[in-house]
Amino acid sequence: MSEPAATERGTIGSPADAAAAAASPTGSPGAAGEAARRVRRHDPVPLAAAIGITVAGGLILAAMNGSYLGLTVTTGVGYAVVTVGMVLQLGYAKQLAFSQSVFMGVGAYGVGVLETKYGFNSLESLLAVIALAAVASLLIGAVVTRAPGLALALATLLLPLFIYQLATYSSYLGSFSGIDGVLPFWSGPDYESTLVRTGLISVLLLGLAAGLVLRVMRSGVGLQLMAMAEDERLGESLGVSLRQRRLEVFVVGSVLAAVGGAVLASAQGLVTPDVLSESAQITLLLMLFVAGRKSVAGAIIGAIVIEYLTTSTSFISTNLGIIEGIVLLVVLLVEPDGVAGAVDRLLGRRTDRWAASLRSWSAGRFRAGGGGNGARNAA
Amino acid sequence: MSSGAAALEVENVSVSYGKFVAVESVTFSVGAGECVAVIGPNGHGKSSMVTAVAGLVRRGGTVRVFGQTLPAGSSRAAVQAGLVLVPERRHLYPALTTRDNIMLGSYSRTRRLRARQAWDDVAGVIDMFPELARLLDQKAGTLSGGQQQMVALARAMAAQPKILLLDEPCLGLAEAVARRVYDWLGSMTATDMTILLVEENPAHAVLVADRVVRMYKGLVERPEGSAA
Amino acid sequence: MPGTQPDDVPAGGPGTSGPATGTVPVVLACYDVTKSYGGVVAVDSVSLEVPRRGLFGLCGFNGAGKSTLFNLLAGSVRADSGSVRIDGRDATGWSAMRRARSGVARTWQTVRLAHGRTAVDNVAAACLRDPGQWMLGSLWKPQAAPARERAWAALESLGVGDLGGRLVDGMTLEAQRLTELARALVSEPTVLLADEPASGLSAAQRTVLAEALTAISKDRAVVVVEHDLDMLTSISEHMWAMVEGRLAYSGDVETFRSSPVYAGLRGIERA
Amino acid sequence: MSQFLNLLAAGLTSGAIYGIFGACLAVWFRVCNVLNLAVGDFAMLGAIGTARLVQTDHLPFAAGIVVDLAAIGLIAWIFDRLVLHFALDRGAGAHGIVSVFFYTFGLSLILEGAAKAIFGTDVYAAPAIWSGPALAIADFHVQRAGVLVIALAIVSGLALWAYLRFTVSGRAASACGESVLGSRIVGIDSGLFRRRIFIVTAVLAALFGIVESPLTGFTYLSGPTISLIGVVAAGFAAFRRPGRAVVAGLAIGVAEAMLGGYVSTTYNDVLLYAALFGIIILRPEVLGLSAEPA
Repeated sequence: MSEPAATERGTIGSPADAAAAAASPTGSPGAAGEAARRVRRHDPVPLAAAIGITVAGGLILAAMNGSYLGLTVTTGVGYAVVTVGMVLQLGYAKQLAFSQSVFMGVGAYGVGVLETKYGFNSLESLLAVIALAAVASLLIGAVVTRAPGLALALATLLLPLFIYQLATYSSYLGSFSGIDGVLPFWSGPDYESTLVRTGLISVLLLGLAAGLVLRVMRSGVGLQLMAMAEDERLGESLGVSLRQRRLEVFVVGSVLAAVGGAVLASAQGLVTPDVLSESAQITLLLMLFVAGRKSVAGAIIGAIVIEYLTTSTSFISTNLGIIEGIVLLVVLLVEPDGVAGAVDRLLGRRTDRWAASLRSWSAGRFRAGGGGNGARNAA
Repeated sequence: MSSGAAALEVENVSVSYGKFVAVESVTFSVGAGECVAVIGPNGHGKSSMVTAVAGLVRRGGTVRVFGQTLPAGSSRAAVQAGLVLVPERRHLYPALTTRDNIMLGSYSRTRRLRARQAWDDVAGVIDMFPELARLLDQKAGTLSGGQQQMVALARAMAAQPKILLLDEPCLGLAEAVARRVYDWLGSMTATDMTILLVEENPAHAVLVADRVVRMYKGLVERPEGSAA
Repeated sequence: MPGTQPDDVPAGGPGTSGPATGTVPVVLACYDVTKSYGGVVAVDSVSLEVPRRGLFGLCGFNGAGKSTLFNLLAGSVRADSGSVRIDGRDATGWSAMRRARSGVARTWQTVRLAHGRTAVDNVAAACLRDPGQWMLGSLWKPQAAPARERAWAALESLGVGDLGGRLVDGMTLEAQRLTELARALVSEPTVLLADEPASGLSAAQRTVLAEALTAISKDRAVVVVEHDLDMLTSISEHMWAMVEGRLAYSGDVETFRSSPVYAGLRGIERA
Repeated sequence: MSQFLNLLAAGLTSGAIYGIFGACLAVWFRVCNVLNLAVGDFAMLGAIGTARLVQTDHLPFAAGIVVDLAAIGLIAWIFDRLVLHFALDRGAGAHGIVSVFFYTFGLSLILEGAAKAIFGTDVYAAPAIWSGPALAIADFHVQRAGVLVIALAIVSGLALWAYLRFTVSGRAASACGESVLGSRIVGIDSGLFRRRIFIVTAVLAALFGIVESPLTGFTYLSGPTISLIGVVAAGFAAFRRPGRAVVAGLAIGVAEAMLGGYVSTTYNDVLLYAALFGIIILRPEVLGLSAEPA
């Protein structure tokens, strides 16, 4: 069966070959094909990432020795757990849900309430919060993920608005002042050591989160997510259960957001309604987009660096909005895959994005304006 | 067909997307009233060349219409000079009615404010495509592929072109519909319309073309004068 | 359209249209399916049966309802009335996902590939051994490596094994179409519904595609929608033709060539 | 009864604001498939800018309005030239669903940050255009500014609807959103339409901010919430129909007021948002987004 096609190989490659070969650092197609054909059975990346993050993060926090900077980094790690979940949810699966700040609040308020009102210890409360977030996101997700893309976005944009108000009205949740006295993950003899130990646990949680997300993205399920993110009807026709995958992605994103919230509360020792607010959601989105919405490493670095910049430098924290806005626009215009995309490009791992427009033109399929959504000129 | 003064002159036109050169340097001309077909395999720059001539993508080189040089990258100037493109895959406005789709063809020269009046100016176009008369109030997106192609042609005619550029007008059409398109094209060659036709299938092209230009790897391979 | 009364339809069975199946079992069938969009009837009580093996052509004018019929068969659109059977089971209420898992694969008129990914990843997405695996399960049984191996094999069987590691974005249209074909075949479907697979391809490329389609129809059913009647009639064993939402012809290729529907599609006036 | 009427008047006033923002969003989305999440911030700048020009810089009220609106038009123009032009005309940067939300989201952040830096965190209100006590008919009271807002909303909603419905220019604008290439081949400059309508809707939103501000006052943070309700109102009009967006906005406003009057003054917003959330999730078809693909 391969015989007839083999003789026609010349017509298959034709002119885009030149572009692909020029753009692709892997060199000649034949050699690249042979090399890539050796499918690796075991994927070491997720485990290596998990261990690497835990060890490197632990060493860094230990070196900071409970200083104010250490607190900032630990808080950043909390945000990073959330943004790592967002890489899977928004970046990879393209699920337009803006509910992460709400689940961050579930995590933070969850540990706060359980520890201050019901005497849970920090491990119990963390596990309880994970279970709570899983159940809550299953229930909410079962309803929410049925809605088509833009409706989901619209609905989840409203969610932070009224959950925030509910929290501020609720005396049970401490109204505007929130809940004080959240336990650290692992207390030590003094403040500094407590902070370092809590930081170590936080970094471990981040490592686990990153490993989990990488493992999912690089698995067969990840391939299914890739197909359905490109085109839901395509995914369906390949036997992907859209409902199941949407729900799973929503739950993973939400549970990681809750874990991140628990880290924040434990590091700071308190919860305020701010974690639930729109501005928290905005900060999360910035952390994700600036560093690269498809890159786990980018999301972690983005979260920690932005958290550091917003808390440590007075110039930036006073002019936060303008700077965030400008940075976001520059990133979107110049390098949509964020800093991680720029790094990839510098290292030559990314092909020229013009290859995409070339393909559109040569295949003559610039979007036929079906419905007009996203109808744009390919040039 | 007489090929007197050149209606369309294309000189050293090049198109690139980033590092990739889609059209290297193309030079040819089309005489007034002539019908020239550009043939060649897919992905060798035919569409890029013709969309560049129509001012839709950035290009290098010169395009002259009846001696007047067109500014690069301005489709509006091209339309006003009488150069109108019927693009591959038609690019209609699916949520607008057939009537509006055709009426907007006259956009660059209409001085009317109200859509109804602007329509009255171009209603005559429908005579050329009688099958569209009963579809005027239907949304263009709900039409069949063949009907959509007719709307695309009618929209181009509403612009009162002097030079018509057609990019793969029969792609994805049933054979009888393709025949209908080519019958219409044949009737247009009998007028003084200048036509530049991009066609992947040489058998179709020779039905109407006075002359064939072949593009290969972004270059015009060998301009040949073959009578149809 | 002259002479296309439903009476012209040679029926393969009572109330159905399909090749004289004999002992070959039917894998995919629809009975009296109807679908209308806002008053316009796209598919009008069409019945047909697809046997286990062979290549079957479906032709008709643009807007005759061919793509809608494919959507109804593959489950991406629900019929207003009528029933669909897959392997003898009633599949009328099945989702597109369930039909795909039951062996109905399809391609579309326009290329649908995940951008920025390699051909092999695109193909591998279609061939997980356990497509309904829970996301948690993918943590200890990731499935990706065996799926990629099958994807390489599928690409090689179509003679485009060297494309596997390349990004789909830079490929030619033909390479993209062959990647899509590999993706449709890699799940070992019992039926392949190919919607205008040759659209936009040159004559030489069509030949390659036609040979590939013929080869894969040796051990499964392949239904091809195509406007190129020369190509379609040369590779098909059986032809269906749709006119204005109805099945206007069902029969062998020779009879089709002399039928009024064929003349109409070719734009030939009948004597 | 009079309570009902008073609530209705209050609801229509805030609803008019939501509705007109929804209309501004819808008409622009129709042209370029981008949601203007900064529409509330333009209103905020209109109100605060005018208040500042009149109260601190002692400009005459009319001059203050003109200067302020001109400045806002200029901001919109600059944003379009610097960002949207490259993103949408030149094909640079992020594509697809990202461009629907995030460019204007960035603008919104910048405008809020700038307003905070320039005007501080105080509450501002522009002077009333039509000053005087509330109009009263028996027990029924309605603020003069409210009457102006409702009237202006209805007039501009009708104007936008008629523009799209009857004029060649309106059809051309719709064509841009349907197919950029399709509009360019007939000589429609899609970038020009996007820019013009962006500026017009920004200035319109600012005008509404000025007219409405005597009622509620504005701070630098007032923008996002109104934008969001505007997005929801536009959402109920499939993001494309300004006339329907005004109606949806009025309905949301009335619902909010009624919830506040008859159910709970504390939880009225919570209930409103929850109800909108429920409608969107449970009956997404009311949005008119999920049309069957052709």
